[in-house]
Amino acid sequence: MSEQKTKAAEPRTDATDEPSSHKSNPVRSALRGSSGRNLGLIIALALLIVVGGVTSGDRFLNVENMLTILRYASIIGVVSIGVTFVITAGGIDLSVGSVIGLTTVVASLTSVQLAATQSSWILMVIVALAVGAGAGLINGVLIAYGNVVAFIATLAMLVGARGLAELISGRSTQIVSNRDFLQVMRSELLGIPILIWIFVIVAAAGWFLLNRTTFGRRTIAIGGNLEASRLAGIKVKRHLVYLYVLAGLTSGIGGVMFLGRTTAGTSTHGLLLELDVIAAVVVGGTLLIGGRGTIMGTVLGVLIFSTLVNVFTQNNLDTSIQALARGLILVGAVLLQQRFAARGPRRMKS
Amino acid sequence: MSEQKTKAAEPRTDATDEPSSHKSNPVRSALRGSSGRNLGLIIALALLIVVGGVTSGDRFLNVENMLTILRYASIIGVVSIGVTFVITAGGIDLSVGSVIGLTTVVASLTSVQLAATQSSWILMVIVALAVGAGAGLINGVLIAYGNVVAFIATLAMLVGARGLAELISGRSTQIVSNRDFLQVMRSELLGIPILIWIFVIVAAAGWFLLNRTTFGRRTIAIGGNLEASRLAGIKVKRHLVYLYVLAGLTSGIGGVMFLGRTTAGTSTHGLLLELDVIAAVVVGGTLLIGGRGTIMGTVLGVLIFSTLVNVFTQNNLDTSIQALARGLILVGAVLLQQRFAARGPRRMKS
Amino acid sequence: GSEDTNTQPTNASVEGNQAEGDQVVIGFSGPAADHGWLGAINSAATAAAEEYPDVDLRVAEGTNDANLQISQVEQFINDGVDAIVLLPTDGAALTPVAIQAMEAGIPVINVDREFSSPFAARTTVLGDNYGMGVSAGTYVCEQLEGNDEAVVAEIAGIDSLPLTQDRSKGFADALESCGLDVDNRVAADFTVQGGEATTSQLLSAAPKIDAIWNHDDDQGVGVLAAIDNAGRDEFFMVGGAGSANAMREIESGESVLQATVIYPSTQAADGIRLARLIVQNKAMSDLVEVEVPKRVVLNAPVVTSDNVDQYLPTAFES
Amino acid sequence: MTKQFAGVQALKGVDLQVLPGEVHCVMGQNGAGKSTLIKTLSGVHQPDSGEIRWEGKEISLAGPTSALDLGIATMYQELDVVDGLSVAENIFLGHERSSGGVLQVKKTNALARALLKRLGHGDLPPSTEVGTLSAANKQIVSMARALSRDTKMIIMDEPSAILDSGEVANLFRVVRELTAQGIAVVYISHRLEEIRQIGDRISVIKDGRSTANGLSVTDTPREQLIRLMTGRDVENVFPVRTPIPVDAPVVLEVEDLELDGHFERVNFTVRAGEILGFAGLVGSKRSEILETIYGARKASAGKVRVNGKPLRAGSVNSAVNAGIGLSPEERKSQGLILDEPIFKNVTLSTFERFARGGYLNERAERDAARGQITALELRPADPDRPARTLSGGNQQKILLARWLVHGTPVLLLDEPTRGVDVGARAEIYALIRKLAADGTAIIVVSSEIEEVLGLADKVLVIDDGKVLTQTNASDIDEHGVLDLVMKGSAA
Ligand SMILES: Nc1ncnc2c1ncn2[C@@H]1O[C@H](COP(=O)(O)OP(=O)(O)OP(=O)(O)O)[C@@H](O)[C@H]1O
Ligand SMILES: Nc1ncnc2c1ncn2[C@@H]1O[C@H](COP(=O)(O)OP(=O)(O)OP(=O)(O)O)[C@@H](O)[C@H]1O
Ligand SMILES: [Mg+2]
Ligand SMILES: [Mg+2]
Repeated sequence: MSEQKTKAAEPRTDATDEPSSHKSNPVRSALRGSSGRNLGLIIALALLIVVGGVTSGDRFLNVENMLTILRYASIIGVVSIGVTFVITAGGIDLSVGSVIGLTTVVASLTSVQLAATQSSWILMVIVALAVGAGAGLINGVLIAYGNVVAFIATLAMLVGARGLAELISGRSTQIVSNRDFLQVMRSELLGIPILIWIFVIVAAAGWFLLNRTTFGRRTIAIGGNLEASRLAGIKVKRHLVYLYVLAGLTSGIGGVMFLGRTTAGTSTHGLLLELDVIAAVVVGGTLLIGGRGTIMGTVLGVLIFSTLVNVFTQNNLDTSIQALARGLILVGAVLLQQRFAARGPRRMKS
Repeated sequence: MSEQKTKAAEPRTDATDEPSSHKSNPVRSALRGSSGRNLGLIIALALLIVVGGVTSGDRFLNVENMLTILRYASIIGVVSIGVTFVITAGGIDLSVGSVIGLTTVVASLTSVQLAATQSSWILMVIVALAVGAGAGLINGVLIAYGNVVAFIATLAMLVGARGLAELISGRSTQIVSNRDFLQVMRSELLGIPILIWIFVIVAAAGWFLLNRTTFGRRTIAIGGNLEASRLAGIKVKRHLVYLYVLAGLTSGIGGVMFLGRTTAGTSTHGLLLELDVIAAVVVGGTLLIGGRGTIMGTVLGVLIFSTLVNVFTQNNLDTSIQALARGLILVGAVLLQQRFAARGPRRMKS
Repeated sequence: GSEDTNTQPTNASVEGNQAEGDQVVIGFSGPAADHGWLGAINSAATAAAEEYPDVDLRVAEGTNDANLQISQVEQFINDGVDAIVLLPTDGAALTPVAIQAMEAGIPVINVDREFSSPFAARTTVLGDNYGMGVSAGTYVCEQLEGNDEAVVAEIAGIDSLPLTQDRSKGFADALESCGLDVDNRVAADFTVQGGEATTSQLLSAAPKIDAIWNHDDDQGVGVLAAIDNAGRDEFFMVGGAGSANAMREIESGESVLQATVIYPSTQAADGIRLARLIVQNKAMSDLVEVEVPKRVVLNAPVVTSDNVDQYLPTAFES
Repeated sequence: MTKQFAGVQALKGVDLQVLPGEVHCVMGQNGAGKSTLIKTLSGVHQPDSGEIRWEGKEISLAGPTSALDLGIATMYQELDVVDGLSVAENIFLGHERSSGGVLQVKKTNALARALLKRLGHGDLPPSTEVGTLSAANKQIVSMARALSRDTKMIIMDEPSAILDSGEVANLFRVVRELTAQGIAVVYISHRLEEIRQIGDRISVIKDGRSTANGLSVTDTPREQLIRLMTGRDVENVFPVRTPIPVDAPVVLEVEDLELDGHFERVNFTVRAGEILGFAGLVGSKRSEILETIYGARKASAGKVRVNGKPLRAGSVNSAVNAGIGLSPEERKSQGLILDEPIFKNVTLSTFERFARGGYLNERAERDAARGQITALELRPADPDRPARTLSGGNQQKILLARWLVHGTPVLLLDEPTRGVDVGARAEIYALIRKLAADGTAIIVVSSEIEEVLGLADKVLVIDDGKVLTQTNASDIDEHGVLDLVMKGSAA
């Protein structure tokens, strides 16, 4: 992708802004780089909210509607966190949408539901997570050990998992009948729906994992310079497998959320979700060539798209105009983010 | 993408195979590398054809059926050639499918058709090409001068162009009534339909452009090392714009072919075509990170997928199993190609 | 078997039509089964073929790409199948190749999305999309009678499909006749996820609703989930297509879903039966006509709790 | 501790024995196989035959991890840092300080700071992103990484190539500390003086074969070493300066050039046939000045003129068209397309010339490249070899060849002899001199002050983006330069 250019050329431009000030400012270094980018996203989000408020007034600016936006964002959000890791390491996962479909189908199979009723609804969750992780494992092994390009391996999984899901479900929609499961998935905690909590927890865990653990450091290192990481003694292949399993796992969680939210498992769940997910991750500021990843950015990216959809619906826009506007806003958000990415550090200095 | 790894690690393995044989053998150097890869693809294609022949016999192995495969391949093929250039330079174009839809809609507008009837059907072709090139120009300028990541810029175009096409056509299918145009598009030359000729010509021109001209050299150089190309005095930004215009132009040609083949213009033409196109290009052996591109590989990639679809239909497979099989074959083809890419040079030596 | 010596139309009877005739090879091609109704179309078509030992069905991979579908039909023509049942991704786009098949002497049965030329199909089997909208609108009018301020919402399917446009037009026309209009309209994509996602947004945008028409019962699973999630029940809902799930909801009497308008998922199955008859030179048994009619438009009846037990057995499990 | 080793393709039979606590220098021409040898020792490559013994036991190194586990740490020739991570994170990459997988940021930073201090770079903040550092500082980071491990042997592949004399002194201090602790150091360098200063024993490799093993540094004369490496005698002296004709026109004029945050008000002129040298410490912004002249960075003020015609600021193309060539500092990331053949790399800025109406004449291109390959004695001399497979010194020659084919009247050379062996170095010096004699105006930047002084006619002493002085090269010596710089920094 043409970020190569950006990568090769940009650091120098960035550098102009912070020459050789060798003092270690903790605040500055904590905010390092990403702050400026996130600022752009926050402004884009704020603009959207203002537009929503102006065009739809109270109908838009009320707690219920905010929860609607967040509920909608939660599934895409959870999966985006997993994919952020993969992309940060320089990979890609196109299969998350299909894998979600597959997990919902398998977890809502009559036999699984029966077993879950007899034991505990947790079983359905475990099945979904296992299917997701299993698909991720296949992706990871193909990519790391089979040397299949990630784009192709996960494209194959995209096609294959969807086919398998159709085959297993016989293309029919399987209704979830486990009342305990549905009740839990629809419950609230402190007035906030459980789906949103899951998103919050996964995002927080993802942030911690990426920024505060060796796992995260290695992920960034592999994305930044795979060969150097290998030379430094990192088991690169094994780590890549972990990453795709992680993405598969978040797809599994997404599948569970789908089951709870739609009360049904079907092979069409998650159709084209990968595009939304990748768009959110990239708009968030994670580099497609790897080496830089931001969970905060991804969360903001997801929120921007969800708010956008909400504003469109509030205004009863024609779907074609929605598509057109979405394209423009996508570009606009990235331009805005880039403006601030370039400016951010300079501001910090003063 | 994780080909970074491949790029960083693979060439070393390649190199061990041809240690210090310092003689410059023109045949060997002409075949170097890509031959091995193409060999893998040719074997994959041959295997498919054998499978088709064995399972469907004469129904598969007859001229009419081969022409059916080629006619189907031709549209994807033409667009894939354009996209091969973009990917070779390290970019990506996700918008080709949508742009095709847009070009068919604009070229089949009543006003355009009316004007075309009064002057010449060539007008419709020109309009389609102009719309395609225009969309490519927007992509290119955004990417090269706006510094928007190619993935996002063309994703925005994917969404936006489809919306615009729906808006312009009012979501209805516009019938092409220009008889001269339809007649030309359905004519044959030496017993071969014009659509296939267009594919052959575009592929040949693409091969020449990539391998024999300064334009191609620049494309490969930029994909190989953008910064080094810039420092060597190549006008990188301008060239990037040309590349996206080229991809847009091939989408325009694809649009014209769609119009001829379906006698209708609609915003749904080319839906998800980008996935087929990128898969064909990548399976063909063009590196997603840029720096290596092969037109022959792309053509073989397109033919493999088209033959696959044909064999599936011949064998009356359940559609879900088809999806599953397609995923497996996708991975298989890449593994095969990689095997031969590594072995190729060694064979050549003996 | 098309070179059967019996060129005279048979005087059709149910038994005669059921009786095994010459082997008939039928090619079937339809859009990708990316939503429940289309999945049901495929399953019903395969099931119909299995009923007859004399039918050999070839099913091409479902696709939304006109280019690929054309190629599939070309393959059927090359293979010299006896008939082609075609549910085109786009009626106009598949017209030329259908004409080509007809010219090659292969009868084409056009299902659901209509060709742009009368010469492209031997017989056309259509659901009544406009009629569906009218039925739904009429039912809504009846229920809301006297309430001129009523808020009516519509959850459409894929906006770019002519069938969605027809349904919406029928709905709007019917509402107009009783002085109502559509206040909020969203388009899902015929999938459960799309239904759920758009409906939760819709409910948020419209704090009070009196009636909803949802075009498709498969996306309806998601729509109902969203309504449940939001805890809303101040309105009633009318479905579309007529899935077994939806009918069970109606039967239960506890759901906001009070009615659904049938859009038969057995169209392709009908197409296959008709193709067999046409190839075997048989006619439809309860018609006096000696040939299969040129055009069959299926009715779009409204199913409510009153008549649901009548429709449930033939409803499709989406 | 013994190691015996023979036979990867690039190595046709190499023996090496390293003793604890010694500095063992490995020498050889570019492409002799030094880097390949050390890569086999650190588990990156697997030998095809031969054996490696470690503390008496035969071992096999499955990958970098097994070497690291044994206590063999390596600083590779190519910079092996990750740009997106901080200094401290890079240092502890692969063996992060953590408790239960959670990073101990404070501890990591403290340890990193201590390590950097030991390397004489206490001023480099551990939390800085490595991508913003200069190549020299990246080298420091890579060195700190090797030291951060609990090692018994450290391999350094040309660690000093991008360091200035002060840095090298630091490095030597650290090496002595290490050997005092009984740690073995394998040291690769092309600078013979360094080897004299630091080395205990020397092994020489020529064309993948050992030609000498464990020679004592003190007992082996310089000439013998050179002969062992090259098979001939090389006079490693700078070529005599040819006097520049008085009427030689000014080709390059730089007037009040500025780049915000980097350097200010740089003024000088270079005449045809003149060699101008930039002397200064690492980080003095010499590279930035060259890149700005070349248009790779957009000047915030000032003018550059070639033959009187002003260049468009920030346009490489305008500089190239006006006749400036730049051989950049980081040849891998800025100079070469590694997977393309040598000849295409050579003609990267001239291939248009070999085309008619856009149609490339590859034969002519290859011939032109071959001419330069022969002239520069580039090895292997196969124009179709991918640039990636060349040794570092030979890759450097490709960049020179590029501009020689172009024939620009102005050449900007940023570290032209980095990593180049003694033999080739002399050739490059002679070549630069010859180009000057033919009327090319040349600017040379090098971190070896001796090289700048020996090669250039005129010298600019630069410190932190300021030109301290401009003088004839014959009027100043190494101490003079260092004194100026020290004073400049103190002020
Ligand atoms: N990956 C590779 N593939 C093929 N040949 C290689 C590869 N790496 C090195 N070589 C070849 O092996 C030989 C030895 O290279 P090596 O890098 O070990 O030289 P070196 O002694 O380190 O040279 P320098 O002083 O220039 O660094 C050279 O001929 C080089 O072209
Ligand atoms: N890409 C960059 N981003 C940020 N700072 C940089 C970058 N490159 C160099 N610097 C900083 O600019 C200063 C000058 O570095 P530069 O490499 O240009 O110096 P130099 O005089 O050319 O030294 P050298 O001898 O290493 O070439 C250093 O302090 C370095 O930290
Ligand atoms: Mg080396
Ligand atoms: Mg420098």
